[in-house]
Amino acid sequence: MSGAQPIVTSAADGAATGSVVELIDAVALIGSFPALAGASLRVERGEILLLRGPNGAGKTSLLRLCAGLLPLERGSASVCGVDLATDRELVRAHVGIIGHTNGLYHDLTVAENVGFWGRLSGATSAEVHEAMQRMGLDGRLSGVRVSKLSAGQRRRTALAGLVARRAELWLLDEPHAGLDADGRDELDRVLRAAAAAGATIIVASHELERAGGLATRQVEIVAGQVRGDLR
Amino acid sequence: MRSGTLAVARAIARRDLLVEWRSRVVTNQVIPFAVLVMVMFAFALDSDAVLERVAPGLVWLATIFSVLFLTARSFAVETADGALDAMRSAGVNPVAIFLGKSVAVAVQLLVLDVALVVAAVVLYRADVSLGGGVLLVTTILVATTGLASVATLYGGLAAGTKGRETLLPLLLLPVVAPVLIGATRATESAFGTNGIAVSEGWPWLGLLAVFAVLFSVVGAVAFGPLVDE
Amino acid sequence: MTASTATTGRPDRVTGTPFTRALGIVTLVGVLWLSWFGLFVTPADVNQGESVRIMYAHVPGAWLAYLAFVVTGISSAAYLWRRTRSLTWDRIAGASAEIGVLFMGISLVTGSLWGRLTWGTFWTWDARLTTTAFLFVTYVGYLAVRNLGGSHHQRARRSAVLALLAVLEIPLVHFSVELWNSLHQEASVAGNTDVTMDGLMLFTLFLGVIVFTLMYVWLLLHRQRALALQDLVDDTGLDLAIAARRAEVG
Amino acid sequence: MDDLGFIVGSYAVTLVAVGLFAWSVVRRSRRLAEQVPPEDRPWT
Repeated sequence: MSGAQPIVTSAADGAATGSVVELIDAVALIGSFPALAGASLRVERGEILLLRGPNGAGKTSLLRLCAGLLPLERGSASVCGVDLATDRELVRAHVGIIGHTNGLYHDLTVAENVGFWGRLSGATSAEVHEAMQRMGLDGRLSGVRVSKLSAGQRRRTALAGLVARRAELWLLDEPHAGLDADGRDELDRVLRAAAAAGATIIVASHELERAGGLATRQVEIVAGQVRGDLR
Repeated sequence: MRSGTLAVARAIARRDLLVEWRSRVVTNQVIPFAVLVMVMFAFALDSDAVLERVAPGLVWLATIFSVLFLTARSFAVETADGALDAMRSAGVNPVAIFLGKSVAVAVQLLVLDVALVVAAVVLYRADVSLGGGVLLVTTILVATTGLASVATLYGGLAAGTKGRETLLPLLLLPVVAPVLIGATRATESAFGTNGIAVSEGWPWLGLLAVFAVLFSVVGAVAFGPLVDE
Repeated sequence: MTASTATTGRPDRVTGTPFTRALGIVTLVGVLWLSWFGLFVTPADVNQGESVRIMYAHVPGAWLAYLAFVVTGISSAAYLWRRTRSLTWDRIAGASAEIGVLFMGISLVTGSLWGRLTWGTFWTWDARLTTTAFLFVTYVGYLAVRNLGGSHHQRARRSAVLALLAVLEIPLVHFSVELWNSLHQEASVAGNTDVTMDGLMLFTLFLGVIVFTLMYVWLLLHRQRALALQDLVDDTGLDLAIAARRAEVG
Repeated sequence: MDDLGFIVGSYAVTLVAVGLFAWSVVRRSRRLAEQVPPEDRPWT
């Protein structure tokens, strides 16, 4: 599935090793506040990385930076082989982010939403169907409007959109929030399957007992810096 | 791997219209609002002769007020659950977003204009001949294209900001003055208001066409930098 | 914080330079000279009577407003062009637009006072007047967008694009208003006041343009400095904020 | 005479408006200048 993605290698940094994310001393601003104050992080393909840390530590900003939504103010950052300092827009094709919002159209059905996101990336209807199947959204749920769904079902719909878009790097902000126990188990299953299929996943969460079991590695983020990773 | 700009634009326009078809906000709220404005004009002006004379202007005034609501609605759908952010983070070409949303706004405006012209005929005794009808349809098509383009452009800029309800009219109303002028004059000839001949209306279409082409092209280029952070 | 000290020359808060100070003095002298000539020395006009005196303040003001918007357009283009990209251009554009709105607001007021005396009405739907009013609103909108926030370059890019859109919009609005106006010949009183000015009147008008240009340059320099200081204060704030954040980790 | 008020008024409006603007700009930049060391000020 990810074989179609060319891995752009740059001789200057460690991209040749296959790192999906490489941040060195990255600084990013929210307004004039340095939400990231020199964060360094390396993530390899297929990892499920858990970002831990208190509220306001910079978890969300790190995800938004990797998604190309937040400009890199200082330092260097490369995601999926794209240099964020110069080509921030290019990274977006490789990355899917689900933050506090799901990016759904509430008046449309599950199938229409997933289909729309699939169509944007040129996915066939078979691929869209497969994505919905993997999220357990085929059958009765597919024809229900998003406004009538539970929080967990919405989250799954958004995830199906990521699958349909064939995102390489998934950036998930508190994905377990608002899900019941069954929903959480299901989400974990889905994420493990996606990672097994070649996607790289970064999960920001402070529900450690839940997300900790899922993750292949954990790092802590404190005061806009990553602790316990490289350098 | 990524779809072409036009295909994406078509997907966006289709999705916008589907949202409207499902929610009926424009059908059930904006169009009644526009017609209500026409009725209120009748109360305020209180004279058949005056109404007949100013009917074309009122049609386009009501259209321009409604464009504000239509555009606000079009972007409220995108920002309600972060879909605009999601589209940007999905690397969707801003040109495609602009074209798709403009087309959807234009289609809804067309429906609105038909309702307003019917209202003018019924309420203000406007009269349309066959030749006038051709002129009227052309005017509506061209003026609507221009209006939808500028409205989408500035609507996108205002979408994420605080105070968007007041920012959009402030930015949009001065720009659409040429459309108000051109479309009103053309419609006057189509209605034969004050004995103006149909042939006198066609030159105004040149102005409307220049406006439409200019803002469609420039809007497609400027939308990205205006909306993106 | 101690605002009570009104001493202007304290070295730590000086924002003038010898050049702007000299320019300011020249401008002040020019304003006095212009007022004296405009109000007392020049004769009354044959057609307009005494009201022609308003013209010495109105015409240069309106002219400067247009010049200010031209400067905004040019510096916006300079910002957008990659090779000359600099926040200085953005600040010049913003400062100039602000001054332009000020001058345009003033000349709308003085113009309507003059119109009341000469035409007997504060406002007519003359093409130039109408375009000016639209222009005024357009740049008020531009200033509103400048204040939306975001990073410096975000602000700069957004407002530069908007300024270029305004440059595009103005001829279109003007052309359409003119077409519209040509239908209503009876309304255009403006074209008929064929003023034959004598030498002194012409000189005073010319003086007005020079004085207003000096005023504009002075205001532009100072406003631009204020904006630069604001951006600098934001940036130093950032350095401190990063250091403070890093220090949180023991 | 009516005219006199209008004529003097238009000069007064112009000068007062420009004066107020200039004053507010200078006051604002003085306050900002206190926070910026002299060598960093862009025009020096």
